[in-house]
Amino acid sequence: MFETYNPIDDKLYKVIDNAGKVVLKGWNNPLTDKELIQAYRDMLYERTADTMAVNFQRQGRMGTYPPNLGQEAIHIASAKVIAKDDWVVPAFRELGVYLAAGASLMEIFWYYKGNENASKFAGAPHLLPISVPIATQLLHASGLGFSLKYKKEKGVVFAYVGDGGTSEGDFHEALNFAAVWQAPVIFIIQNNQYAISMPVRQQTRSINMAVKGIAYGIPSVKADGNDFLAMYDVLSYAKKQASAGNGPFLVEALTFRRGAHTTSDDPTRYRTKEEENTWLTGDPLNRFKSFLNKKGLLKTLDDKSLEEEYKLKITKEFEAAEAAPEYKPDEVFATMFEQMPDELKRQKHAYESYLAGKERQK
Amino acid sequence: MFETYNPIDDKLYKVIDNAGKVVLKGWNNPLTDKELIQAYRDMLYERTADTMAVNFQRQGRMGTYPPNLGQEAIHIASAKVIAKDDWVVPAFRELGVYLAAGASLMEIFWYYKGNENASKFAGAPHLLPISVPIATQLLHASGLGFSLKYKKEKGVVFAYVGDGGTSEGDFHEALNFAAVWQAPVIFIIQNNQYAISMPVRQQTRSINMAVKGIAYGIPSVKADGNDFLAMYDVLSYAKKQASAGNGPFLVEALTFRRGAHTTSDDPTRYRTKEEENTWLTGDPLNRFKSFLNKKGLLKTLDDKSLEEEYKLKITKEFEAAEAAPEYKPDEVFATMFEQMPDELKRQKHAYESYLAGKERQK
Amino acid sequence: MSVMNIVQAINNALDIKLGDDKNIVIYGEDVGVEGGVFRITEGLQAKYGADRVFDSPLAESGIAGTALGMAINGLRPVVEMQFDGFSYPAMDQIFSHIGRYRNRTRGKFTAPLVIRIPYGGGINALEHHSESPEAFFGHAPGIKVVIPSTPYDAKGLLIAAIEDNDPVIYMEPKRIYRAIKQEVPEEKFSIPIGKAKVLSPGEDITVIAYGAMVREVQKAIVTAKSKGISVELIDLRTIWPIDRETIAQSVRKTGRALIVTEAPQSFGAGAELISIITEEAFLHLEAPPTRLTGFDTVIPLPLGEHFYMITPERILYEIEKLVSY
Amino acid sequence: MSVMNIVQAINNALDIKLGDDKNIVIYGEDVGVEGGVFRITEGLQAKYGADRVFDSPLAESGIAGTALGMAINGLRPVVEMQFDGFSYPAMDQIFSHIGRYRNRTRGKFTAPLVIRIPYGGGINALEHHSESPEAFFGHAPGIKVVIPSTPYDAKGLLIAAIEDNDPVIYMEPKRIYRAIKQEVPEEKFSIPIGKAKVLSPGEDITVIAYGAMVREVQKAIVTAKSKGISVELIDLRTIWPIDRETIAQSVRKTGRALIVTEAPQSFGAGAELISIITEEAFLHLEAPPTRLTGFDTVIPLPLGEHFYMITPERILYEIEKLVSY
Ligand SMILES: Cc1ncc(C[n+]2csc(CCOP(=O)(O)OP(=O)(O)O)c2C)c(N)n1
Ligand SMILES: Cc1ncc(C[n+]2csc(CCOP(=O)(O)OP(=O)(O)O)c2C)c(N)n1
Ligand SMILES: [Mg+2]
Ligand SMILES: [Mg+2]
Repeated sequence: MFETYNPIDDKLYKVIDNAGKVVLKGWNNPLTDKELIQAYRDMLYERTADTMAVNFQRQGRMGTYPPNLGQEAIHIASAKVIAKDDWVVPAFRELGVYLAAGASLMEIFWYYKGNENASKFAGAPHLLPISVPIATQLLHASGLGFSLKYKKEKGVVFAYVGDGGTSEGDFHEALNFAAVWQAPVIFIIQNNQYAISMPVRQQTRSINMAVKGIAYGIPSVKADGNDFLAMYDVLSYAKKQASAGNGPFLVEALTFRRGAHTTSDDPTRYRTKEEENTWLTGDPLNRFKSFLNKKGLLKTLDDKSLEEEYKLKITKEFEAAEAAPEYKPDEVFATMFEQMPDELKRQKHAYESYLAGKERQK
Repeated sequence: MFETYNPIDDKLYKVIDNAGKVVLKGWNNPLTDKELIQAYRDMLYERTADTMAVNFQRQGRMGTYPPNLGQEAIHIASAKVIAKDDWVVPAFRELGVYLAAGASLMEIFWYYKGNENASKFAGAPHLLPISVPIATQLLHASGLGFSLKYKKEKGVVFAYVGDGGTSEGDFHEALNFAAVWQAPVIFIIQNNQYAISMPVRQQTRSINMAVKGIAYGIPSVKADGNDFLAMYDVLSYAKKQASAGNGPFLVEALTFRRGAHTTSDDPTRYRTKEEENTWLTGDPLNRFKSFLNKKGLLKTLDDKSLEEEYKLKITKEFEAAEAAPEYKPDEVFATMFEQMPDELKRQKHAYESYLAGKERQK
Repeated sequence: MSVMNIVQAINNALDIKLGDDKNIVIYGEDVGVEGGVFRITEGLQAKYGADRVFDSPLAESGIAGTALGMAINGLRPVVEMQFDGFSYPAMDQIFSHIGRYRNRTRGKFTAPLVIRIPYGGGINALEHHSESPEAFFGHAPGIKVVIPSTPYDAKGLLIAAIEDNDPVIYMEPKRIYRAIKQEVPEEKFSIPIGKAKVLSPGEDITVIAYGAMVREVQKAIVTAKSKGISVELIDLRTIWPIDRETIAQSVRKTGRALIVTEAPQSFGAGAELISIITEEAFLHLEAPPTRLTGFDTVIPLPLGEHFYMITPERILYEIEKLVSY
Repeated sequence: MSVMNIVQAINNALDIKLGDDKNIVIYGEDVGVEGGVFRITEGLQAKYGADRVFDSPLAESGIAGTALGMAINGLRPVVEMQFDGFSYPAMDQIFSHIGRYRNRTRGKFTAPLVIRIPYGGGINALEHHSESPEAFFGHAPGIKVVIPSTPYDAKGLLIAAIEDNDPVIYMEPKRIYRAIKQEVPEEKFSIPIGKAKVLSPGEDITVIAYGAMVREVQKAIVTAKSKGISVELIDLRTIWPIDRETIAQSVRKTGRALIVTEAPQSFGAGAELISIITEEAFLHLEAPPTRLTGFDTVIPLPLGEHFYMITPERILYEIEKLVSY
């Protein structure tokens, strides 16, 4: 299937339809029942955590936050394919991927509360921090890919970008470098139809996002990003290719950003309820749930009680973030360099003298 | 032909072979005999001027210069298609195009001697200056294209870039902007096989340069850049399309940089005589001459005496450049702004005081 | 007259100029239907049409570079960089071309364009959303850089920037976008680029600031006054070219100077202003002209940002040190 | 010991480090087979193989950004920007990421990489080939910037830069690439980053310069000496972090300072140095610390370049003015 896929034909790789029915002829289910159920649970966990994050922000307990609602299939499919040796290069809307890579939810919350310490992701040695400047991170992915090849290390790089991000020069340079180097990098475009208020049809006139790979000689597939099974298949294939030394791979994951761009955004300014509803029927959780139901796999699963369980867990993580050590003034300076240059010491010292003086005055 | 052209098939649009024989079935010669002869003369003129420029540089009478040798067909075909209303956005290796757009050879020489005044190109209102930072100029072309559409002005933009230039982020952004705006811009990639020492096969893994247009939904053609007739056809078609409001067009002109990258470069360091010779047989002048000869059009034309005539003319232009007004210190400041800010006046004044003092000391 | 905040004043200036001159187009990320993430361009697309006010693809070098292309053919684009930190990809176009096109072509082609950049910290934002890049632009030849600190100046300086026949970087102190309200004339007026303004006269010390820092200095001045210190506050308004004359006159009078900026210290505006003061008022100096600036560090994420941002207390502390020098 | 020019010294340093450490890779435009347009990397691909020394696609943001990616996984890339003017497209990666990765991840990921940039004017080049962008890099947090002025320093500073576990921008005064020959030890040695050097002691005035300007100052000093003026010359060597101590000591002694740089004046290194001098030696100043710099203009094309470049005569003129202040 993927061997002969040509993105110029603009076919969407899709395993199940909106009703959860398998529509791909000859499809072989690669996962065990247990894995399938776990994937559903992980999506539900991501969604619950994401929804709660939005609420925490609304309560003023966290800063600006970009909701993941509607994009969970891409994240959890990635999560299932990403192994210990692989690297993850985030944009900023891949919650489920970070968790799979070893980040804790506490760290995610802490980050959005505003502390750099969170980005250490203590349990995730191969997870890069969130990248705010759009598409810039893809170059890091290409460099990482080179390093894996150079050092003959196992593992491939999973690098994420949005549909808007494809317009940046760095997107272009990153794909070209990865291709020229035949570096093991899987570029995943989460085409969620919007870049803040800008619909994708105004972002580019290419027939889809996957054809952009042609410009670099990178094999590319457009897949249904709301279909966990489709995403799992294409990412597994991409990883096999990259691992085998066949260079980079590009996946367009067609999806929809169901929520606001961030908690500061109001999508009613630029899109209609109608448009939003069109995509609602293709919601990745519902679709996958229908599939599982048809297989009789959800008999023992109760969403409601699961959500309750998750909420408790998530609340604990958030409380841990709230209880995290306070920001100390010296942290502003401490990790700028391995050894603090005199000039920084001087500035730090002057500031600390000021603070000490203030303290004394009290 | 061009309507159904798909760059992914990697076909080379070509009218005549190396022996000057028409190999394109059904080809209709669009030019009169007079025009054909004039085109040949123009190529010869460009080549003569270019060769002399290299010599002037060797004599220390001019600065670093990028030879055009081998790429004249692209330039003179452009020249024949570019009309008064059209704009030209150079890279830096399009000598024949600048001349056609109204630049004088004197100005070109003056520029390479090192005087900004040359870039006024007094006789060429729509010719932009040479752009040194690779690919950056393409964004100016897209903006210009927008302006033509916005102001409902006639004319299209001819924008040039090299094969190396396609790797820059600005290449990507420029093509995307032009496509999204459906701006009348013809992007011409002079694929001359090298970016300084870097062979094009290391620059990108795309099957050719024309497929890069697919990433933007821009119709693209790969044409033989050493075949004047092929270039004339594809550029005429591109211009018709752009003029008709069908947006940008991309032309890959396959050619070979026969000379050094610039007069500071030594190609023997990175390529073989053998490789150079392969391309020699496809030299655009020889090929076109053979074609004209077969048509019996060159009977009255004597290259040798033509060259002598040209050399005289070119020498005059060079002498005019050498006789051009001397660089005055106030020119360093004069055109930085419409009205010189006080700060610049102050700096200029201080410098002039210094110069005056030095003068007095003498 | 009508009461405006800075957002409204900028919107009003854009509105007036769009009405004035058909050659003006406005574009950038989300400036169209959305009206910009800060609502600066709100309503302008509806009023002037999507061919004059529109969203661009997400590419800052592209925005700057195409603006130059348009300007070369007589348009007067006013483009937006969505945040300070996202102006960096546009630097090559700004440094290599926009500031140089007039000179390179000896006046044949010009670049009458404006790049608007919301800038500065103190808004609890994610990384890259709180940068103060004015010194970068100030060091690049051929570019004027202005920063208003009030609604009145925001309007007057923006109109001047748009009417200027050379490129102007117009930086907007986003922290005080909505913090200050002021009577602003409804009709068109402009404030000359390159002129600083003495906001409050004083005798003991000159404090120079711009953008959001002006308000912080003003807070400090109140306390200083209560302590018997008379501060002359200068709002720089233009980062390049700097108004030497106003600064020189003030420091020659007071003999003391403090510069307050939020950008990192080294190679910042503080250094440039100290040099100008040294050049222009050396013999009048009673204390070393001093800079109170951001650190040479990344501006911290929200929980640590208050350690970085300049506060009225810190300003007062420096004023007192200088006055008692 | 062997006699080397700066080109040879840099090549030698790269050679030594490539031999030392398998994690070092060198890439950039034309640095492979060609050995770089200035022949800095000549012979290195032949010696160490095309997987360690290789050409990159023509894309500077790409070069910088991928270098960071490699560094994150333990490589130590030493990359080249072919010319100063082509470092601008890399600024976003340098400012937004390379200088910040350690801090952003609180030390989890680091960026031990070197960006080499041939810089400066006086070589009769086309536009964009004669820029002096050191102040831009000096203003960006998290980046060290060094500039050697001799073959010895070129080698020692480059080795220090490569061995530094943080990113270093290493700027090469291309005008004197081959102009100065000097005995340089063949073995590995390094010169600490952040330390200036007193090149010649003097009593009447301190002159601070770096890169190609050092040699111009040295020429001026000869004449100054013949006129009875004793000049202390400091080679700054590191643009950030600046060695305040060496400068302070010198100016406290001489009471007078001239800074010579070729970059545009405003927001340049001259301003930073004047500020440091004011901060550190105010009470010792007998004349205003002064900067002799490039103009706030584009550096002219070859026929006009001599009007822009700083000459020994102009340096002498300023020295005499300052000494008689
Ligand atoms: C270089 C840069 N420019 C602008 C922004 C502001 N910005 C943040 S997210 C965004 C839209 C991104 O759209 P897309 O790539 O589709 O990702 P999505 O938000 O849909 O996940 C913009 C413009 C930025 N972060 N970086
Ligand atoms: C942004 C930028 N980077 C590097 C250079 C140095 N440089 C000048 S020409 C050139 C190669 C250009 O190759 P190509 O685009 O194929 O054009 P050609 O020289 O073959 O005509 C390079 C790297 C430059 N001028 N601009
Ligand atoms: Mg999107
Ligand atoms: Mg080429």
